[in-house]
Amino acid sequence: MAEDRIKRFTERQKELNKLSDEELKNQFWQLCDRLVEPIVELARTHTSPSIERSVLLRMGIDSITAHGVVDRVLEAGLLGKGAGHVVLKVAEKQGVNIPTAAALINEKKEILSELF
Amino acid sequence: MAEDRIKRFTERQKELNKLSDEELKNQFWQLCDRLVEPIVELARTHTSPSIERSVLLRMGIDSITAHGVVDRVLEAGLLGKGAGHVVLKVAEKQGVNIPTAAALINEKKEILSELF
Amino acid sequence: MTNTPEKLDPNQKMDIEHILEGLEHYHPRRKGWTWREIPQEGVEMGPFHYHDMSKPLKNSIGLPASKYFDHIDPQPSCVVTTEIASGRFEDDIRRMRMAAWHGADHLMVIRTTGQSHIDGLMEGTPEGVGGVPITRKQIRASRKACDQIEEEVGRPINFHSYVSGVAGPEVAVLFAEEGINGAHQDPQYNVLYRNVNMYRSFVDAAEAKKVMNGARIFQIDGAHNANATAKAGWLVMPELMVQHGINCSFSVAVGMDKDLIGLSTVPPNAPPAPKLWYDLPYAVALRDFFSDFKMRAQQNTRYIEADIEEAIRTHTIDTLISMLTSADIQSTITPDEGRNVPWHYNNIRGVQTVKQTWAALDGIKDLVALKTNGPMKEMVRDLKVRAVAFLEEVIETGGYFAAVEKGFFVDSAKYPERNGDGIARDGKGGVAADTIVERDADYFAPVCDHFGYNNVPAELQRPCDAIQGCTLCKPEKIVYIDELDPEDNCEKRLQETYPYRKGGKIKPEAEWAGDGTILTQFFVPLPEDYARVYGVEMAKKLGLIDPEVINIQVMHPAEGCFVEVKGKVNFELNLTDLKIPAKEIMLEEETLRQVVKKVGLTVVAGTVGEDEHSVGLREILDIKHGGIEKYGVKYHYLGTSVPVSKLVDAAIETGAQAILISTIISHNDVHRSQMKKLADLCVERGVRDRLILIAGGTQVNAEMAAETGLDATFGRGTKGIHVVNAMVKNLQKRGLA
Amino acid sequence: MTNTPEKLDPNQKMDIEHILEGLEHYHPRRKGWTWREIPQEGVEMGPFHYHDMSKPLKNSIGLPASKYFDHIDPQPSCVVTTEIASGRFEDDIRRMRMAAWHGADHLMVIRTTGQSHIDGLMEGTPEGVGGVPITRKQIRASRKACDQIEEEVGRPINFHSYVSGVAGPEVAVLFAEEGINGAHQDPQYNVLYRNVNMYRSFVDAAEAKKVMNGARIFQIDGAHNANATAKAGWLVMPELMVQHGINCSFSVAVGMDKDLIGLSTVPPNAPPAPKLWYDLPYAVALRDFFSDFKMRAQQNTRYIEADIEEAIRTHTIDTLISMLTSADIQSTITPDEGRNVPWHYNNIRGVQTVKQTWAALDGIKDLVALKTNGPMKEMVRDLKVRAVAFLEEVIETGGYFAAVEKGFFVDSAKYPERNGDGIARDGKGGVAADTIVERDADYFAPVCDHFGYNNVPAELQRPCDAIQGCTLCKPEKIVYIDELDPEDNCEKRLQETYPYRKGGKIKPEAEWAGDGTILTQFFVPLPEDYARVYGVEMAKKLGLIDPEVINIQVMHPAEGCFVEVKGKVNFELNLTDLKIPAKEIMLEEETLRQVVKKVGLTVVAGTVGEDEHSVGLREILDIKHGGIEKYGVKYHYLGTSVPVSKLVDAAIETGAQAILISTIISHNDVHRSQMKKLADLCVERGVRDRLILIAGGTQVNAEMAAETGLDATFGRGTKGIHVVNAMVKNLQKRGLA
Repeated sequence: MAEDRIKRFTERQKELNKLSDEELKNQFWQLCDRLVEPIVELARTHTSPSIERSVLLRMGIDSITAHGVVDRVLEAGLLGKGAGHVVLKVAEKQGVNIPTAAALINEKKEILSELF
Repeated sequence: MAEDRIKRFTERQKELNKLSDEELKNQFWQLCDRLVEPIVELARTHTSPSIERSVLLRMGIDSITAHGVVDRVLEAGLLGKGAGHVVLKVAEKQGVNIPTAAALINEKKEILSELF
Repeated sequence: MTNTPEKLDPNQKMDIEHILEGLEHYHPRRKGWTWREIPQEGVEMGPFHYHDMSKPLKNSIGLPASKYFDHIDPQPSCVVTTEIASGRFEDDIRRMRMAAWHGADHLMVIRTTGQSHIDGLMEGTPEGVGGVPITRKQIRASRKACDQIEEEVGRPINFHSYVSGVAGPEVAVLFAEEGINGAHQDPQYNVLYRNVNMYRSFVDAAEAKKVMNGARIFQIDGAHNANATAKAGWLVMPELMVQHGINCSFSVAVGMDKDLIGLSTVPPNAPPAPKLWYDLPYAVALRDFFSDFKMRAQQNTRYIEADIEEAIRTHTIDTLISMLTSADIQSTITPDEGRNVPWHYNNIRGVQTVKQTWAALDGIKDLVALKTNGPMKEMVRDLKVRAVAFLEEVIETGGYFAAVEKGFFVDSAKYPERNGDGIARDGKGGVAADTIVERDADYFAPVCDHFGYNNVPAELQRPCDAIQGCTLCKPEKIVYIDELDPEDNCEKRLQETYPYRKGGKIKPEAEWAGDGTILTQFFVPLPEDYARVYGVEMAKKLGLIDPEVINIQVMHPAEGCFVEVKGKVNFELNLTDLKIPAKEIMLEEETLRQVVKKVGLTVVAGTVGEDEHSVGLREILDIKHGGIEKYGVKYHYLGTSVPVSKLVDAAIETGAQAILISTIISHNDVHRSQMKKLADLCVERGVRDRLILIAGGTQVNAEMAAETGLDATFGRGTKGIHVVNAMVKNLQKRGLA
Repeated sequence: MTNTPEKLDPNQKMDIEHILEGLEHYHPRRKGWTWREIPQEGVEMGPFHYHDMSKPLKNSIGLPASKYFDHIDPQPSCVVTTEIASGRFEDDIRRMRMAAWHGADHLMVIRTTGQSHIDGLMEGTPEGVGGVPITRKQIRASRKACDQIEEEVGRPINFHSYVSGVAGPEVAVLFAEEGINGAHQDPQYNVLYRNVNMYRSFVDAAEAKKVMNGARIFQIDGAHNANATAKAGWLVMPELMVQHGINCSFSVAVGMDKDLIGLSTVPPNAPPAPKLWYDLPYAVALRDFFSDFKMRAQQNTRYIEADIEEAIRTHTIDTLISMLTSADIQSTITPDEGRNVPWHYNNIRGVQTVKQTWAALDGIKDLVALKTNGPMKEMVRDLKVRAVAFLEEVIETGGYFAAVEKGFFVDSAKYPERNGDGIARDGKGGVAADTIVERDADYFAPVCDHFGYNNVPAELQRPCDAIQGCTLCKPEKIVYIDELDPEDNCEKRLQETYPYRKGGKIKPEAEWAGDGTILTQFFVPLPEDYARVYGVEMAKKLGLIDPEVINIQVMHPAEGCFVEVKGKVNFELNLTDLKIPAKEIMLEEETLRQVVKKVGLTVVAGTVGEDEHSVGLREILDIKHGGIEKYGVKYHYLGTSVPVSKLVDAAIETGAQAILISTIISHNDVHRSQMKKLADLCVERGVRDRLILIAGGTQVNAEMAAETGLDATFGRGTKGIHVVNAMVKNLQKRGLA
């Protein structure tokens, strides 16, 4: 295996040495871009507890409440909707403001049922 | 005066800028050699108490005795002969070795009269 | 709201308690990164023209030698970083002020150990370990202090922290809200060095970077950790280029502007290795490939031992490499990092290393050129080829995640060789594994600077219109939490350190106010094992608490060792017990000239004690150096190595009213004996009452006048006017003027 | 007579008393200067190839960081100088040995102040001031010691002193007789800085140089004093070239070989000034003009203040300039020269600055090139033109002596400008004025190496045949004088210091054996004037005698200062009172392997305490780093930041016999608490007796095992075998192997 890798490298080296400095540089960046493409797609289509908490922070919810809310939302299997989305829905449904809605979610999680 | 010097320098500068690096370097060394020539001649034709003491040291005379001898020789106006020369003469005249001759000179300076 | 910061008085300590007041209402007055102002025409300072400097500071402290050059303090064109990590942010703040005065404008606060594994934000100001807990309160207080400090020194300060770990997006939002100017962000760092799950790390990073970009926070990557960790740092260069490339491409792909993206790059090697031979080609290769991005040049830590001087030499060379290539930011490493948590004054030493080297080598690119052929060309090209080949193999292997699982990274061998000691991580493992969730078709996040799929209702202009504005648009919506722990917080700690900050009690400090830590250095004629024991015993004899040998250098296996021992003093002094010599009140220049003229003041001067150093005395005498001549004083300069008796004779002959002697030699106290001799001789000759006797020299101080029987004695930094002032006052005292 | 020096034992102090025995019969075994051996193919050391290094030493001490590189100690291709000036030659000798071990092979002994005005030779070993009296006894003892030291380190040592003042010719003869290898000789120095009569100075110089040449003594000139004395050192460069030129031409004219003639050149400028901008063109111009001569590159002293670090940075840059141009000899300045007489360990620091910079920049000329156009070209040419114009004006003025009388030299302005502060000397004045005598026609000096007119009898082959050989041909004729002063001599001093050298009493030392001097460094949160007073008070509280503040750096006008205070300890310790931890006797590798095999030794390992630094532990574990694996030990590596409990669980599961933890973090003693935690937990789980518990880390030491309840603890520099050794011994102790 190790031998193969070194052999493989020597071939690559031979090929790459044919490139000009400019071409080599372009090659470097094309490969980097190709490498991150699938990762960016993963990020585009997924979210995480931290991302959702960061959304709630931006909605004016304190860090402690935000933490609880995201845990509730996760338990309720609603993270895919967006925790901010959930709080917004609750706020509308209950006719309260965002912080209050967040607090409510922490108090009684039933509030999350039949939201969507 | 100051103005003149600066003016004089500017002229020199103009002249020197015509020289190649190599010529400038040669010029530097020619001037240095010219400068030291008279000094070297001064040194060639003169001696000093230290030089004469250094001669006596090389003749195997200790530093303290050598110091005394040169003082005696100087008083006797014989430094121009060379202190070593003087000691040598005394040694021959008295039939003693060099160190003894040096010691004798310090003991009785009359010994220096009518040496030359 | 706008908030012009309160003005600091350079002669007053910062009032930490006062800074903490009203924090709940504080909001940053500025967001985003600031570069230094660089006059295109260069900078004129003192007698010099500088080619590569930025606008000078309003208030600063120059290098010690600046006294020879009108106290100029040229400021490098690059931003200069210092890393601050006392563990108590209230101590960090004072240190920031010191660092800013010495030329730092990028202040990095290290996080407390383990914060990166905390799944959420921390609040309050608990004490940290190896850094401080990064919290809203800590940031606000620090940023508020920076606002005041930047006004004091006259240059914007970039305040910096870390967006990494499992709470990246929240931390990024916190930083955006609180006006942090720069931050580390590199998902690879989380994966390789913090063992955060790889998928989670990258998904979070996309959001964090988007938020940072929105607040114009400058990003620094984490590749430098690879050579801090590799056994043979100088071999991992191809991989370093790959790590930089991945973070750059990823950052750009998620919407970060290139001018906000910086590479954290360290010259990987250090002497006795042939550093330049490895580090210069690498620096060139890196700058070729990454010409679109900024360079944050860091100094080497991998091979820094306990010796301060060795660290400083290596860091001087690191700075040389930056100047031979380029650096947008020059970071500094405290030279004591190899032996303890950075101490106050070592932050300053680190900054001075850059400031001094930058001045010394100003314009180097106009004087020397990098060779573009020979070994240089070959080595540069070879590094690039290996980096590209590395990438090709990663892709062949199935992409980045697959490569990480196979331990491609942080292997200590030079690619393609492998030592098999790379850091392999499992996609299913690590902190916060299996925590990312796919977004539904109706996923919605009603906030700005959000990355990725977002089903924003069509009628909304901005996503946060759904909530009438997010905190990034309406700072007043930010919720401030003060403290969570009633015991572990800065107010409690400030009460403890109050005596040493405001209570008139004095203790030295190295890390924290009042910790009492000092360092002793000495040579002892013992072999190493004995010297180590002696060091501790000696420190105990001196009464130091917790003595610890922090450095030993063998001077010779048998002849002895140089030893450094730290310890804490077991006493505190009262400010009121310190007797400060009264500051000399200078007479008006005009008065001086009048008296001098009236009495026709004449002095006799010379250097004594077989001392040929005439430059100091000449500066005191000559008009062109602002000497006493400038004030009308006539002088007879007798030259160097003048016998004291000759000076007295001359004074009597010429009817001079004063004798000035100068000597810098202090071996066996010859300076003192010469001074005494002068006084005694004048008494002996019965002229003491007629003559004013003054001595000066580098080893002389004001107190020596009394003990040697002279009228006045002067040390370093004395100017002609001080001497004239002393003579005139003396004449007046004697009723002679 | 031949004399192979006695062999020194690196583990024994040099026996000064023994060196003094039989001096009357000692003669140097070698005369003349020695350059370093430079392998043309370069030097291979550890993993590196060096381009510009000399043959390695047999015994030496590398830089602290050399431990990362197989302890290599590459030696620069240039000769490296250190200046030694304790004032007591018996202390100088010990310092020479230390310096040689750190890479110095050119040892300069500074003369006692004023010796240059003594009209004759000094004898014996009286105590000196700022240096030692240069005498036959002092030279013999020192050269004899150097013979032994050079055998010990494996490289010839060049012993150096000064041929100047009014006894030049005698001193030159003394040096030739006693095997001094290098010396300063420059008649201009006598005239300008020692105020020796100008005619006497040059007449003597001719003789001295002739004698030096005969003994192959390498000559260094004195021009560097001009920029040590000039107010603006960076302006006097044209004059410096003239001074160098005059001494070179004069030396050649009186018969000195060019390869024995060196220029003493100092980069005149220092930061914060743009040093390189002035110093590099000057270095190039000088080397262009003086291509036939050797370069002795000295480091800058003119702008060195009390700060050690600042001096070291500037001297690192000075060394860079030498490497960018050339240096046959690289001299070093002790970084403490700006604040006190050089201390032992600062000689070493100076040498390390060159050694470290030379290694760091090895091969720099293959990587960068000096620009030959633009400002570089212009500045180089301008300096040369000014130098030549200077010479032209001197000649126009009537020659050298006339120019000196008019104060042409050491003027602080840039030629042709004048500040009028040059040093003017009167041909009729100065020390030893009017003492030269014209030689008569029958002048005769019956000795070798005599300069000038000599009326040698025709029948003699050599002048000294007249006396059957002079001392230069017959060393046995040399008359040795021991001591003249029964009180002021080294034997008396050695009696006083006996307790500290051989009597089992221990005191630190900085200048002299047993002087008790130590240095304290600390930060105190006070403004400068208070900090200065506090420094002295604190030192008194510590019981230090004669405390003196030798450096203060303001960190911020109000926040505080860095302070350095020197003082003398008021106590001595007894060697017998020092309890030295017994050196661990290592078991045979074979034994280790057998036991490991027998018990199938397995360990569980990881870093603890939120510590991500895995490199140290990996090196202890991995076979490829010579870790425990190499001796057959199996290990389970659990990674970084592992909870202690997890390690214990794993040990129980896997049936491992030992747990290895590593932590470098020591803030708030987390390292200690983690170790205690491990011990306690094992007791709690009832597995303490089954498990060997070991901890390591940079801040850990052997003593911590006892205090934390572990079986063994290891600090810096630990290798796998140490850990295996500890485990095996422990198993044996427990009867488990």
